[in-house]
Amino acid sequence: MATSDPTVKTTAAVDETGVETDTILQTRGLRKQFGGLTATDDVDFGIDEGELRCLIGPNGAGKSTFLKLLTGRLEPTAGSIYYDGDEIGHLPSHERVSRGISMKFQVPSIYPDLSVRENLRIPLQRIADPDTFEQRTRETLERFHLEGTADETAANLSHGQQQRLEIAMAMTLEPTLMLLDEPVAGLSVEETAEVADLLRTINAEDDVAFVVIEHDIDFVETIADQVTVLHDGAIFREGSIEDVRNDPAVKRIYLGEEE
Amino acid sequence: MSYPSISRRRVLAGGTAGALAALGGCLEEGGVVGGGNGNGDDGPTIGILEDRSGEFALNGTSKWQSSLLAVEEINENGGVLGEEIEVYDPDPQSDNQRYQELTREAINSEDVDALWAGYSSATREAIRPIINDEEQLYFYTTQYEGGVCDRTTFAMGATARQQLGAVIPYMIEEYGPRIYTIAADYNFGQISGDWVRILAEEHGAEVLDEEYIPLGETDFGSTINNIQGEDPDFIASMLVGDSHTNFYEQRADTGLDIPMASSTTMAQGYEHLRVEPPALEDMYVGVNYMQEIETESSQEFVDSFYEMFPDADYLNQEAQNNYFSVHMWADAVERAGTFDQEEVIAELESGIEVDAPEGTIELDPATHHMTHHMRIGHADENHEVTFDEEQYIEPSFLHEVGCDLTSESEQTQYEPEEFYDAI
Amino acid sequence: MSSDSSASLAARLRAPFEGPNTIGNSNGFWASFGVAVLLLAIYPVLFGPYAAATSSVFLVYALLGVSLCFIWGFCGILSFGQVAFFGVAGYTFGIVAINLSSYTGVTLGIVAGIAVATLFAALLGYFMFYGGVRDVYVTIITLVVALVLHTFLGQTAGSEWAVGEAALGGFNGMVGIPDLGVGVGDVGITLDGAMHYYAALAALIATYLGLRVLVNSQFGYAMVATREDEARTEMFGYNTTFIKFVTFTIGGALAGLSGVLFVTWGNYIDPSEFAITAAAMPVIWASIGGRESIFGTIAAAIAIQWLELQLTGEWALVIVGSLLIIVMLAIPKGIAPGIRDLIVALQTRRQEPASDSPAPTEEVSD
Amino acid sequence: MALYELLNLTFQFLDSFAFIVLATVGLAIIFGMMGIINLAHGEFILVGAYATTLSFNLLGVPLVLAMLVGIIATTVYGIILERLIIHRLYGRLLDSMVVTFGISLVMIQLTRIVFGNSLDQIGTPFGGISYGVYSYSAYRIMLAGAAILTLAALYVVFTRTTFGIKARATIQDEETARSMGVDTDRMYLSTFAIGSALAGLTGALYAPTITMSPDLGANFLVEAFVAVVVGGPSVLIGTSLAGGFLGTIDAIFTYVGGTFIGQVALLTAAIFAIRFLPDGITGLLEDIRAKRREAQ
Amino acid sequence: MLEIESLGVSYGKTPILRDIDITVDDGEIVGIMGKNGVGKTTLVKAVMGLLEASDGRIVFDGDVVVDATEASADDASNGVTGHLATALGLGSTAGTWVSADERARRGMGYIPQGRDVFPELTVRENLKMGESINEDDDEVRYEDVYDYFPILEERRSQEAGTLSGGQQQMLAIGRALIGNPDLLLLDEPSEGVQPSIVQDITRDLQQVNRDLGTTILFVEQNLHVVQHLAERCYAIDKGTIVDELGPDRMQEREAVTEYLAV
Repeated sequence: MATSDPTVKTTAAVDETGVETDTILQTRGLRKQFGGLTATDDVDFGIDEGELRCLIGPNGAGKSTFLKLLTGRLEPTAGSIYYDGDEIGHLPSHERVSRGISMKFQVPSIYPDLSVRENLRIPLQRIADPDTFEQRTRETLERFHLEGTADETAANLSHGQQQRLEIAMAMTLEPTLMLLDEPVAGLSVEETAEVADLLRTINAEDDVAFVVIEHDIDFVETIADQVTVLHDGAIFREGSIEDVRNDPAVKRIYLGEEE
Repeated sequence: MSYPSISRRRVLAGGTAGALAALGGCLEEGGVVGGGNGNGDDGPTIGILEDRSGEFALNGTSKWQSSLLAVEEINENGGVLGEEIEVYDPDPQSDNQRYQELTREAINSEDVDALWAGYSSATREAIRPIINDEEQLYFYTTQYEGGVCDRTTFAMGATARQQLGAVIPYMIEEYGPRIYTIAADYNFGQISGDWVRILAEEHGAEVLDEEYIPLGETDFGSTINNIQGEDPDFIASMLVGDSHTNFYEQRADTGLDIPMASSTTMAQGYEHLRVEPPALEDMYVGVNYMQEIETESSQEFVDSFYEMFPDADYLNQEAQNNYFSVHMWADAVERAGTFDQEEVIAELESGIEVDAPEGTIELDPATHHMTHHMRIGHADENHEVTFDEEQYIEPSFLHEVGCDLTSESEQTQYEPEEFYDAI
Repeated sequence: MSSDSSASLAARLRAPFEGPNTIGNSNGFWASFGVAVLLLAIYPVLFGPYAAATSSVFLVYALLGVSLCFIWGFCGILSFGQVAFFGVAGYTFGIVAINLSSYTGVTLGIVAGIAVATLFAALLGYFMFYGGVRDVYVTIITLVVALVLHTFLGQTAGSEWAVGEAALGGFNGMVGIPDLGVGVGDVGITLDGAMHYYAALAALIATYLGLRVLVNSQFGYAMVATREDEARTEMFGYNTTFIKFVTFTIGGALAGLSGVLFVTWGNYIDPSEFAITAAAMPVIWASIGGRESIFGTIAAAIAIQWLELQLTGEWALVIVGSLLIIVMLAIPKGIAPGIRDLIVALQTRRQEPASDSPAPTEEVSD
Repeated sequence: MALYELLNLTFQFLDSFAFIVLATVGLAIIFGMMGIINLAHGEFILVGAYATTLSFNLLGVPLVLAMLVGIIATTVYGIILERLIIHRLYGRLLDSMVVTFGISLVMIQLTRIVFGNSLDQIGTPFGGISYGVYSYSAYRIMLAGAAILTLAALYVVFTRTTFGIKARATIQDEETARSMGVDTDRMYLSTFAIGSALAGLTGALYAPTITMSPDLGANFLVEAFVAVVVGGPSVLIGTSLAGGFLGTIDAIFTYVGGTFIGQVALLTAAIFAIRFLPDGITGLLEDIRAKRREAQ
Repeated sequence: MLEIESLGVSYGKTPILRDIDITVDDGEIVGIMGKNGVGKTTLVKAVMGLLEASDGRIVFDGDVVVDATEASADDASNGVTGHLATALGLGSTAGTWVSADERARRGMGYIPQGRDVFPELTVRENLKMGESINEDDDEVRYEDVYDYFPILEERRSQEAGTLSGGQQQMLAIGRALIGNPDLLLLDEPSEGVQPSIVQDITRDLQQVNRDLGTTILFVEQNLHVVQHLAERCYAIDKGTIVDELGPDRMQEREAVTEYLAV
């Protein structure tokens, strides 16, 4: 199936349903309107298994709306979403999660009044046997550099720890696709590097595909090969980070003049 | 009502564990610390549960006050059987659950020798299972729909049949046979509506339409339009409570000047004093007592009442019923020579007579109701009340349906629809 | 048996009842719980069966309070209409038990009362939660449902409003409701007076312990997660709508159970059970006791109802109302969580003897 | 005859509309703008009604002046209560419900202790309008006019005056408003005072038509709550539309089936309205507006 | 214009800021840079009066607006009775304390983080909010704001919540300017705004400073804004001032990035 926008590169083979075979997620003509405002306009977006894709674009480009359509927080006005070969565009959020899509919000939305242990238990108890909770909690805390925080109230963690806890919680569900909304917003240089490292490790070791919305172009450069630029609700450019960065049109609408 | 296979007094039936039996047995004897069942050395206590707050405070307060007046008079004259009467009188706050709790408290902890309790029928019904279960001597003093035939209950108020029986025929004669009934939408109102129809039939009149208004309704615009559409000779109004009082104001306001017959206004909630005249102009109400009655016995009562409670709002019909029934009970105790409730009941059932403010009246032994002097109170455009006619009316309905508590102890409420074709 | 192993046995016994979702997981708590149960159990022996019969209703109210505490404190759903399920169960029990006047009837009445309340809660919950109604709007719908029942049952006075032998009775209420009992045909046990008290106590304790297990189970965590952040919880694959629906239904069932116990206590029910004043009471108990503490709610329900009964004069309602205002302003989370915080604060202070600034006691007065 | 019956229905509608709007508007301001669920709203109305009646009966002032006294008394009362209690409850929606329930209990009983079980009622002015065999209270129809005027005045205050803009800004973002030089404490106080004044107005206007007893507030509370919720987040438009919608339902069903049917229909309509319009009528309105914009 | 002397701020018992000393002269543009979570927002809010200081003094335009040097941080917030007293609103504040609204009337303008416009007020009503501080002073009126930001005139009767992020930031600045403040406080003006707009906003602020002589104090972690806007800059870390950079060092990328998240 040909995409309407010639700049979209479709590299993968296409099976008889029109969905690319090694593609884990594919949208077709996805559109969302709020009254007169078209927030997402006929988006055909695909991501392969194990890919790490960044989604950038100016404010109001429809990034968050697009992500919400993927998670099921919003119902699309038109179009469809295929995940692992199935149309999931009208499934409620929790069923999409059960199928392997995980999400991390923009603001760290852990449960601030619960302890770290309880926070982890909430996703953990969905997949694991109660006897293994203790051990798996320990392992998770280690992996995400949160040792010694198990009994802290989550609100008392530092900003970076909260971000990591949230990623840890999302990862506990053993997803195949993870959607991250500005995972390093407001983090320090070291913390940002740590998160970048973490994402790359997870991506490599667990074979999880990522869609990352991000503002920090330097961060994007460190983690992603392929970048999709959204503008006015539609896909504006797609390509490698260098191509996009050097594209004059992208500069004009988004990046601004480099000093 | 309660099914025969389970006796209330028996805690255990069928084969149950011995431990429970032992516990039950122990409990039947009363507790270790207190709350015993025996009538110890305490003096006689009567329970006066009358509302001084909540929805029915307006009606309940003077009931409570006149009961205290009666008790004070008795105690000043040396008490009953030489003992001063004590009063257990918490405020039930017009709350039926509270009534239930307080009734149990009165019977079980305070060990009252007689109980006066409640204004509304709903309250009476709420505590009735407890009264009947505990076989407590109980005086219900509100004018009511009638029909209660319980072994230990004495209904002191006039019944719908007595009140409407006085006023409806009078109105048919004075104004004509076309009646429009408006009544509160619950048992009291509906049974009263039934009585209006029965009385209309008996006197060759006709009920054009009936409207039952939910309790708490304040807007009568559509009701007044409906009445105007039918244009009856008079309105039979059995509205109840503060919200319904708005009807009279709205009636005057819209200029609806059809006369009204009632069993519920003025004598209980003194609407003629509270509502700006002429809202109750041409209101005729069947009553056994109002403080405006100018007999000597009435005026004496009014004087001593306001002497004791100078700030009281009004002395209503029910307050008079409380007052005479406390005296009547004391009299019965004196005659029986004991506070034992069974013997006092037997004494009351011997056909006791009492000099009430409304006049000398007698208790009907078979039905535990009073024969009353029924008057028709009429409010003029200035809300001055005059009384046109006086009849001495028996509680005949329960006789007709065969309630005879002297021969058969029952716990029943009879309703007119079971006995009349007019319904 | 060494004291170690008995301690671990106790710990194992306690384990399912404990967790971060309940207040009171210490030895001290369980000891005072035991004392409370013991005191309640010997109360009829100490004060006599009549006192017990009078007090039984406090336990019934406590159970009603628990039904709200469970859904509000643990899942964040404030229902102002728990009395709707309470009342519906009461009327249903009355209808069944009056019509089938035997032990079978009473037993079926209990089952039917709870079942109808549960079903009603399930229907209402489905209607609301699957329709996207949330937060304060749930509160108001449930209140309006109670008020509709109030209006409706208030006018069921006529004989046309009878189900078999059982007249609904309108504003006067339904009379002649039999006592609590269990059995078949003529063989069974009647639970009235002090026995009603024990039945209510047993139901309350069982409910309390059962709910402690539930809120510390996986479902309990899901409830708490839903309360804390619904959107987030959905992102962990939980069907929060379903969780709220189930929680609300369980709450309805518990309110139904207390409704059955209530009508068998007074042998009577009337529409005032659905009025706004009655509807407010569970909310008040849970607020004062602490909505996140089942134990606190129970204690508050019993204490407030007992206090109301003791206050007999015209100032009673003024005092009760003022207490409500003062407690809510001084201890917003309620008394039980307040006490927990206080204990934690005291313990922390003991562990840090350095910061031993004596608590000033006079400063409150201005 | 048919014309007369249509008039009956119209008057009943105006009557219901006025009642619902006036019962609701004070509650709606306090709930919608300040996040306080005031279960003592009925008792604020009580203050207005009692102050009006007492000043009319005892001081013998003209009715209009007595009503003014009623409004002022309620406003002052609201201000005192806000300073003592309510200002501690901002942001605590559900707690505010419990506390105001306590306030309501105290107020009813204190009124009873101080003023007894009833007050003598003021007569309704103006008499009736007659048409055919029918007539309707002129005063109660006039109340519909008062309701509309009240809504219009509020609309002007909240959208056309600096005060209104400041008040709305404070409710949206208190901190930023403060940094813009707005004394936000005073804004909350003023908004609460306006809500109280409106409750007082309702009490004053209905004083000549209702029985004066300490629990008269209960007559208003249910309709007020239902209308607030059905109205939705946009307070003024919501209140007007809810008044119109619920007034129509009440009038028609009362006309067809009597007062009981009217009451049940009102409450049932409310439940369905909340279920199918979770954001109230104004939520629906915004959707429609958005759709129309889309179509253009 | 502004002197901050050994200012300290705590949340409960946790100190957020300690010993902050900052001076801003008339007409200056001063930046405070630091990473996330070091206390930048707390500092701006404390200056504006949205947070209470636990220690130190703030002098604005010659008047003391905060003097908490004598007040002890833990007099009312300690102990059970203290808790109760706080719950009942009986806590007391010692020393001098000028409320935020009064500071605004005395000439502080504030642009909060995250473009906190009033979303349900129209653009015009948002501006009116700013104007209401300084009603008798018409030096800057709507026309001037519209001159800076023509887009706002175009959208004046639209609800502010429907504007884009950049437009909201312009509105927030315009709203502050219309009150003609002597000192403008900005909390991370670049946050959540796309890079091209950040450049515009930087330019506009410099323009305002030149045209109206408005003193500007801002906190920021965006390198571009810090380097291009500030004449002088403080670095803040872990709740305290760790460095002060003059115009020369401001131009060295390394000197600046040391304290930033870039």
